[in-house]
Amino acid sequence: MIAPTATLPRKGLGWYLYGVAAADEASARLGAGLAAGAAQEVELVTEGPLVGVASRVSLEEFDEQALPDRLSDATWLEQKIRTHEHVLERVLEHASVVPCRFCTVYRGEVELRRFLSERGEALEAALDRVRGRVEVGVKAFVDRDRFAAGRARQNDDIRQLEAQASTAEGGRAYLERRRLEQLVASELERFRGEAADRIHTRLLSAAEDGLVLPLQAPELSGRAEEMVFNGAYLVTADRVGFEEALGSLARDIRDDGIDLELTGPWPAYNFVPEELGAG
Amino acid sequence: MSMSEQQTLKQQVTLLELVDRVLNKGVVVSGDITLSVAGVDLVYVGLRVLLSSVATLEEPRERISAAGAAP
Amino acid sequence: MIHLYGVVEELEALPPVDGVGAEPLERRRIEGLELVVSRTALEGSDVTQAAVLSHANVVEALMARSGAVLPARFGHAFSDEHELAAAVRTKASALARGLTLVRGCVEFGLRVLGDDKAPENGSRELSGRDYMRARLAEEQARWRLAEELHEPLARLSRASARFGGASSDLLQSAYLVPRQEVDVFGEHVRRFEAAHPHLTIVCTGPWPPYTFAANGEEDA
Amino acid sequence: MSSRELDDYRSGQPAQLADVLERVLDKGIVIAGDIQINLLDIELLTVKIRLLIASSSRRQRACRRRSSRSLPIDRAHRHAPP
Repeated sequence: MIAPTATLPRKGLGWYLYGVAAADEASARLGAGLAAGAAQEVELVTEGPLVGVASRVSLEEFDEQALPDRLSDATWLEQKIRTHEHVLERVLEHASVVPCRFCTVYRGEVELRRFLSERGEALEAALDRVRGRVEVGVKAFVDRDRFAAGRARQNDDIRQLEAQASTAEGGRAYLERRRLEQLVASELERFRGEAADRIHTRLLSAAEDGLVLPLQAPELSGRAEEMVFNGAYLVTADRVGFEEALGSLARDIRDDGIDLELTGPWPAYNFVPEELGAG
Repeated sequence: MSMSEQQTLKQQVTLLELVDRVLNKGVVVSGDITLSVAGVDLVYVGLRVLLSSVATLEEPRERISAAGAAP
Repeated sequence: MIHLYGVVEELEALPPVDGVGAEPLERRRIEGLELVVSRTALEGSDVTQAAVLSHANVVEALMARSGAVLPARFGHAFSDEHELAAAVRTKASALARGLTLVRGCVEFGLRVLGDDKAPENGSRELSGRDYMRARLAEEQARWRLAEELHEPLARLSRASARFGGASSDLLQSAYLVPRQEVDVFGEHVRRFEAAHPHLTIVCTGPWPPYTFAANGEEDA
Repeated sequence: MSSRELDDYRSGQPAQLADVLERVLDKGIVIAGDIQINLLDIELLTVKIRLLIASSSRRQRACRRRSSRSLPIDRAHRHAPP
């Protein structure tokens, strides 16, 4: 853990910036909310209409030369990444926030304030876009057995082969089952693209914005089923309209063997400009 | 699900737990020879019908030896 | 070709059991580690269920006759003694750590298969949002249920692992349980099973510590 | 925005590491220019980091596609026979 400020020489401290919020929203409650049970001491640096949500960190730990090998230490890394996300989620409960990318560190308060003032216009524009909104993640997985039992049966060859396979014996049964598997697999391949489009179009119409993210590898998704879709949507904080569309979509698509998995609400990582425009 | 169905299911899952451990777990001290087991999809090829007496927690364990003697 | 079954500690005597391909078991001592092997002429095509089961059989028998066993994964063989020795030498410290971890423990596997109540009854009348909220509530209940069973078992165990099984599985996990805790472990599972008759709970074991055999390598 | 109770979709589970990674490492504003310490070429690093974390998460949560494929049984009893 990062040592509390008192013991470190002042000059050795930099500012780790998690994100930027609007001063008018960053009320006392946000300060209190952040302080409550904070594993990581978070401070609000107000500069005009904007507030930088940041922590003092040891420059030695985040020194640019030391960082590349630090990044090969999975435990240090996961702890820092989770802290970054955890702080922003606590902010999101009280205010809209423009999240920064991981590891944005300033040598001193002067540099941080200069950023908030020089880039104020672009930051305010980004904030306006996400004000009162949150990001929701939607992933879709296909359960092969349910797909084979349901949707695949609409394919005549599959239905016909299934009938034969169930009566065959010994080696022939094994071979027919193999062939059936291949047929179902190719039917699934065709169906995946169609399912992803159907999901994205339906959800986009109920959201303010949305985009398709790359599929995640099974070891990362933690699910044994195959992922067929991964998307992010910018929606109003109460999410009423979006959840209505999402619920009926989930119900309709379930018969095809597709399960939806919801994540969030997130800070709007996917809906802020990567490169801030000129200040 | 009837009792006997549950019993069959429990035995089959136990068998899969066994195969999963032997093939996917355990420490790997690798030489240059790897026996490709992928070709033999043990679950489909007959093994799943091997309802041997691989016991679960409750029953006394005569375990694999009976399984080993199966077809 | 030399087939490795595992690394053992305080093995009284080789069990009266045949190895893979009905070959006799032999002992080797390399880098202070004791290994049990057999000289087996297994070709790729010989890999049958009998071979897999006899590997499991030998490891079981070793469990009963030694202080600790680190099961070797089936399917990794060595062309000669020299290659076996070299491979063991590179992993000697990790294997030693593994033995210390598993000493005096047995492994249990747990699978809790989802309940069979059809989630779809009467869901057609629900609004989209209510349907979604119902599914989320269902998910949350399943997560709490899995935690309710897993937490006390993990606390009893020297090590535990949870696997991302199919979403329909409520829980898929393994536990390295010290022998003196086995009865309490079993009691926990039985009490949970009695309290949740609609769930299919399959607790398997006691196994040799397959799942935790490689843990020694992690702290390397 | 008044503080509102943001009911969470994660049903009590900690966020999936992959979902956090694909946001915190790849998205959010990147500030160039006068900042002393900032990982500009983060794309290069994100690939490396993700591999690293995937391998560690693979060890802890061995989610084996093979065994799930070979586990038709635990689902089979869930559906009426064809």
